[in-house]
This record gives sequence, structure tokens and C-alpha cells, in this order.
Amino acid sequence: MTQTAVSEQVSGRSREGIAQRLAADLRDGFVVNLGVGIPLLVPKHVPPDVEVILHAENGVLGMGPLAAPGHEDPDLTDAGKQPVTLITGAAIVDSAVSFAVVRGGHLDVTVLGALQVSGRGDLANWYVPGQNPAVGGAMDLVAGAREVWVAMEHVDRAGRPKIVERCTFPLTGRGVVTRIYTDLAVFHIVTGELRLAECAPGITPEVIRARTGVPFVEA
Amino acid sequence: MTQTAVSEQVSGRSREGIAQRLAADLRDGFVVNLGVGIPLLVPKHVPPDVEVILHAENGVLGMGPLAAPGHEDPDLTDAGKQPVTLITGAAIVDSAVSFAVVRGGHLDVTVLGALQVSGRGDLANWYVPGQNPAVGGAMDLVAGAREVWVAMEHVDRAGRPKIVERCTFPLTGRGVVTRIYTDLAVFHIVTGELRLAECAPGITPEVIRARTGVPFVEA
Amino acid sequence: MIDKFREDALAALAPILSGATIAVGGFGSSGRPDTLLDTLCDLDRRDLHVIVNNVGGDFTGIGRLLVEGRLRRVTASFPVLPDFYTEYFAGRVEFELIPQGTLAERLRAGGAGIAAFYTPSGAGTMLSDGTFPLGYRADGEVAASIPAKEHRVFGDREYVLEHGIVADFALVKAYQGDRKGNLRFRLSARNFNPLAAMSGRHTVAELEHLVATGDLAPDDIHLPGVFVDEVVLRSELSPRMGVMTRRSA
Amino acid sequence: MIDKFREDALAALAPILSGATIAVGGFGSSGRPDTLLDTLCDLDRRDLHVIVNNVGGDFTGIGRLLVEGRLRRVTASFPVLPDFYTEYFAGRVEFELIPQGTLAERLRAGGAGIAAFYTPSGAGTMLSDGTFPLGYRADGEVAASIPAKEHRVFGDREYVLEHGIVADFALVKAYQGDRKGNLRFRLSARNFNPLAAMSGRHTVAELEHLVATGDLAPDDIHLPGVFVDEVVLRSELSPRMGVMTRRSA
Repeated sequence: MTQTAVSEQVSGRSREGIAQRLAADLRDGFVVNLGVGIPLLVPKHVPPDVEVILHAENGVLGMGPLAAPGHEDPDLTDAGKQPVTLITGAAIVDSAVSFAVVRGGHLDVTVLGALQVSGRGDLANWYVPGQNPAVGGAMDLVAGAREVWVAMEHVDRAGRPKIVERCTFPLTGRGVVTRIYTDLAVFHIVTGELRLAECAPGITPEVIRARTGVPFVEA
Repeated sequence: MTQTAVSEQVSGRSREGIAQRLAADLRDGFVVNLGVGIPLLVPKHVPPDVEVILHAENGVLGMGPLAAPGHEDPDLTDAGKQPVTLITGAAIVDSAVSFAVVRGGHLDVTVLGALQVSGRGDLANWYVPGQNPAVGGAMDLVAGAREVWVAMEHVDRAGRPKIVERCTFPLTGRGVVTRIYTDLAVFHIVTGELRLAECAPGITPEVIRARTGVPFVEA
Repeated sequence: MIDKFREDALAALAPILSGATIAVGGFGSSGRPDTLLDTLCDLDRRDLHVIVNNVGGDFTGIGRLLVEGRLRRVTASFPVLPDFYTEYFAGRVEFELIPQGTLAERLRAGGAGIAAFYTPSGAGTMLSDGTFPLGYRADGEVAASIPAKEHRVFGDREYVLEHGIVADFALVKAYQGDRKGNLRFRLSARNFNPLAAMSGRHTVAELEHLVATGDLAPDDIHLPGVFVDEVVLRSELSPRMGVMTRRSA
Repeated sequence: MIDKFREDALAALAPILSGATIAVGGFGSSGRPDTLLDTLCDLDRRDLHVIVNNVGGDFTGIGRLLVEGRLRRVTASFPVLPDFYTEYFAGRVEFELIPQGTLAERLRAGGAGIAAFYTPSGAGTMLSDGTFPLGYRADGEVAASIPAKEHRVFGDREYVLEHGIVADFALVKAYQGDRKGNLRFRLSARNFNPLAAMSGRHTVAELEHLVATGDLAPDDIHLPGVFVDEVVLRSELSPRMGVMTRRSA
């Protein structure tokens, strides 16, 4: 099933709104890794009674906010090489242990952006052919985390669906995504089935269906 | 080639003498693991200008002598669970890193006792059928150390050769032994060939040949 | 708020049911989680598969689990306790004997999401060729052997395929720990403890000292709290150093 | 006496010949051994195969080796530097792209005597199916691809076989070190440094601070000296923190 872009504008959640909706699903004690883009907006929306441990691929467990200007420590960065801080009770490990956390199932959730997600949970988010290839920890994160949550705009800049029947970009992992949070909806993917869990306020399933490249079940 | 016991007594090196002869071949900076028996006698014979780092399987790098009575620390033992001490500059690692040292080729020599050694360097030293089986780190040590040196009596208590054509006891490793130090001789095993490197003082190759269960080359 | 400290060790171990697989830290009595093992005995579970380097030299720790008849299988490199062998040869407990470095690496691999790995240790020996008895029948015949392991040549050497161990539970002992589960060990009592903790789906650590969160500097933590689910205090009644009777290889 | 301290970094690196394989620690500029990499440039070696997480974001470190045309192949997860890709697409350097966790685990495995291991990372992707270009010809055609990797199912999951990396040399950076080669790292500058050090047949560490033997307590040493062959002091002239321009995944 292919689908062309829908040009009609709808007003769903903002990027902050997507992050906030996702943050509401984080549970106390979760160990969480955040990718670039909307995922990086999640920490400020975590409810006050929920404590999550932020993991960075370069060996930080218990990452705090970015370092204030003038207080950067070149020996303390996140996976994007930005100077960060630590929370009380943080721990440092080497890169092998950092990925032991990831692959060994000790990471509860990784929140990632996506180029495309298939209805079966295949994820493409590491490489746009023609650009410069680099993978970082993306393939380890999707293979290892207990849950892979995608936070993204529902359609791309040209209005084309990013939730598709089959990813056309190179895959990061097969059948790995368990939830998708977009401006329009929340989906759960359960044993290969895409389920609409929730519509954003003011958004109908029909609006979502018109902007989604693969059929879904209304749960 | 089988061989019966030779009853005639010869007077070669003592157990201390074997350890002393072996210790003379240790080079400055060697990382060394010592098995039970004669190998444990080696440290006191290391020449004063030679510094070796003693490794114990339970994660000690830089082991010193046994703890003096009254100064035992239950959190500091050797691989035989005896209370030991540390040298200045010692380091503690977990068991996985301890065996990374061993298997990764970072251990220069392991000195072990043996039930039998074949002329090709097969070693049997972990299990006497009929007794209680246990292996500890023996198989990792022989597979991983750069060199495996055996320190033992030339013949068993019944006078039977312990250097044999083919080990009849279960193997610890195949083709792993590089040197054998006994009361009568020093052998090197080079690409599967057993070479008599040295006779103990007063011992002739004929005496050794009569007590060795496999032919050897006089180097 | 994350607070992994539990006053009640019995409650912390209650999720362990009969039949569970349990990785246990310690090397002999050094770093052995005696309080947790005693508590497990009090819980009265049976049919346990314990993965541990030594059964021990006395009737504390795993030795107590053994003599109370709670063990279905032991995976170990050096059991020590003579009674263990009596039970093994009588067909009352299975014995998966593996090299000590393989044990450490299998625990780490399981905890690190590595399904299997090739090690040179034990290649071409009776611990990898399918001839070592895993268990006996009551009449003394071999009931089953440790299955033959895949051998494969890389470069000019032969290696054996060994599988990562993911244990249902892990019981470990640490010197210091905080309420986030961050642990520090002391000297050679570290040994298998961090690896067993990584291997466990649910890991409980017994502490000599509970310290305030933040007291352990980030660079000084031996095992981060993400690998630990609950921490309890070591009981003063637990034996600190058991009597060991034999020297291991 | 064991004394691994060398006044002269150039002499310490002299055994590295053209064609060598070199594992390098660091994550971006954090923990990158700049003094050693600069010294390697001064040594004027060519045809090097460097294993490192990032080529870097500027022309220091690996970036300098690259722009000076010293690299035959880079094994990395996230090169960053645009000039690296220019050289790659022009057929002047090979690029073995692997997942970051696979890179860390391959270095550790090589250092630990593990020939190969099965990881789920990258299974069923173009980094394991033989389609990713390892190198290009001058005319822009693909000269060779990263060979397809063995896939194997354990349980209900698919895994990829990855090989341990034993590098001829390793260059790492530590915060503190002693003359026995014992090292301590600081915060996230630890990253790949202990793993690269384990992987090297001959490992040279660059220290911010040389401390007296015994100043590092046995429980506080992040990497024991057995993995380190020589230590040198970091030059004050080395850049402490390069300019990074993109965020990695």
C-alpha cells in the first residue's frame, strides 16, 4: 500500500507536546536512552514523582542537564559530545559496559527519532543514502533496549507518511519498535500488529489514517 | 612406546632446586600465574634484579607473600583461598577481567604442576578419574598464557615416567606446554618436538632417557 | 524516587520460586552473599539451579543449600565440598563443570546481551567433547552428559562455543552500596560478584555498608545500579570467612 | 624493576611501522590521546589501519592522520569529519562501519582472547548483509564491500557473528597512571580507552598525571598495568577539547 502526501494541514501536538505525552508514559526507575531531536525534549516533561536514569552511550549512567556556560568539563559529555552534568548517584562505565547495559536488557526504553517506521516495527533512522553514513549506537540501542519508542512528526516535510508498510531507507533494526508517539497519535506495536492507542486532542482516526502508510487496528 | 618404571634411584634437583632453576628463566616484567605444588616455591627464588607480577585467578595482579598470622584479611586471598598480601602497585580486577588477562595473551607464563605431559606438549593436570572432578582455571591458563611451563618430579611415585607419548589422564589442553622443569632435566617443546635443553648437575641424557616415556632430541 | 534498599531480606527474595536459576557471586567464602543464601534457605525453595564458582568448603552458603537438598543443578568450576560429590555421584544433583574463565565470561556475556562466544579454554577436552557426566542415576550409571560443544578454528587455533548465561536471579555481596544500587567491592571479594549481578534478570545485593547516595564518586563505582534491583544489609550473624579445606587449581 | 614510563613519546611509538593496525581510545575529543597521535604524525608512518569510534570533528587526532594521508582503513561507528567522507568516496581510505557497541565489544573480545561472539546489533541490516561499501575506486564505483556476516538464531532472536580485534598497537589516554602502567580515567573520558588498551599487543598510554606507584589504591585502578606497555606524559600543547560539529546517534 503506497500513499501520497496529504496537503491539508492539521493541528496536532507540538514537538514539546509529543515529548510531554511520551514522558507521561515513563515509569519510576526506568533507565532511558534518548536520541537526538524530539527525544532530547523529554527530560523536562518527566513528571515530578517519576525518577528516570538517563544513559548515554559513552558510559554515563545518571546524566543531568547540559552544563551551564563556563562550567563545561571536557571530560564529561553526552553521546553528542555536548558538555553535560551528573545527577547525585551517577556512575561512569567504559564503552563495553555501557553497551552491556544496552544489549543485556538493562535499558528499559530507548527513545529515538525515525526516518521511517513500518507497521511491523522495522525502524530506519541511521542513514539517508547519498548522505554520509554513520551509525553510532543506534543499532545496539534498537537491538538491546527492552522497548524502542519512536518520537517523531507523523509525516515528513513533504507531507509523506513516515509510518509505512515497508521502510525504503536502510534498516536500523527489524521488528524493534514497540511504540510511536507523533503529533497526531500514539501507536503500540504488539506482536507485529500496529495498533492506534490514542488520538491527539482534536484528531480523528480518519485524519490519522489518511496520513499513515499502512493499515492499523483501532485498539 | 611404553616404558616401565626404573627402580634405580638418581639424585637430581630437589623440589626447591626445580623451582630455583625455573625462576632463573623468568624475565623482568613477566606476568606470572603459579599453580599448586612446586610452582608455589618459585617466588622466593626469583633473582633480585627481576620483578615479576604474580596473577591469581580470583582477580589479584601483584600478589605478595602469604599474610602473616593475625594479619589475614578475609577479602584478600589467592586462588587457593589462602590469605595473601599485595605488593605496592597491585591492582584488583573482577573474574572476567582476570581471565581476559589470561586468555588475551597478557600472561607471560603460567607455571603448573602436571600428572602427565606428552612429547607434543599435551598436558593432563586437572582430573584423576575416580577422584572428585574440578577444573578451576587450569584450562583457561593453558589455553591463554603465552607460555606454559610445567614444574614437576620427572617420574611419579611409582617411578613411572610422567613425560609420555600420549597422556592417559584426561587432557587440560592439547599442545600447550612449552617447557618442562624436573629434578633431572629442562625440556623445551618447540613446534611439537621435545628437546632436552639441559641436564641437572650430575645427570646424563641416558639417565633421563631411561625415565622418559617418549623420545626426545638433544638440543 | 528510586530506592532499592529493603529492610527485609526475606521479602526481597520472595520472588525466587522453586525451579529458579540463580547466579551467585563469591570465590570460596570471599565475597559470598551469606545472608542472602541463608535467607534463601529460610524461604524453603527447592529444585534450584545455582551458578557459582565454588560450592564452598563447609555447610554455609551453597553448602547449606546442598545439604538441605534444595539444588537440582550446580554450574561451577571447583565445587570443593566433598558432600557435593557424594550427592552428585548418587544422582541427587547435576554438575555442569566448566572452566573458571568460561564461567566468568558466560555470566558477563549473558548480562551483556552476547548470546554466545568462542573461547579457546577447554577445546579438545572432556569438558567439551560430550563425555563429562552431567548427572548419574541412583544405580551409579551416567544419566546424561554435558552435551558436546561446537568447535571451530579461527586463525590457527581451536575454539569452543560457549553460551551466555541469563540467570533468573542473582545474589551478590558488596562492600558498599547506595540506595540507587551502585556497588563497590573490596579487594579480591570482588571476583564473580559484578558478573553474577550482570547476569541476573533480578539482582539482589547484600551490603556490608549502606552509604548515602553520592558518597560513591561516579568514577569509583565498580558496578552501576542499573544492574542491581534490590540491596539489603548483611547480617552480623553471617560467617565472614568459612573454613576452606582444599586448594583449587 | 618494572618502569614503563618513557620521557620520549617519539621513542615509545617508534616500533609502530607503516601498515600497522592501531586501536585508539577516545570519544570525540574526550579521552583522545592527542599527544600520541601528534607524535605518530611526526613519525611519518603510512598505510595505517585505525580502529576508533570517531575520526573527530577537526584536524587534530585521527583527523590529522587522515588529512596527512596516513590512513589505509578506518574502523569506526561515527566518523563525523566531512573530509573523511571525501577521502572515502574518492577511494583513498577504506571505511569499515560497525555499530558502536560492536566496536567496544570487539576490542574487549580481542583483548580477552575471545575469537568471536554473537551480538544482536546490526542483524538483518546493510552493515551485516554484505552491501555496505568498504571502499571505492577512484572512478566512484564500489571496489569492495564489508563481507556479509554470519547470522544465527539463538532462542527466538537473530544474532550476528563479530570477531575480536587484536590490534598491533593501542594508543590511549588516561587521567592518572603509575610506572607499573596502572591507569585511572576521569568521567566520560574513560569510554573506549580501557578496551583499546586491552586490544593492543603493544599499548602506549598518555597520562595527564604520572603518580607514584602505590598512590592508586588496588580497588581504584580502572585498568591494571598488565594491559599497558609504556606510559608517556601528555604534552601541554595538545588540544584538550576539539570543536565538534555534529551530534552522533
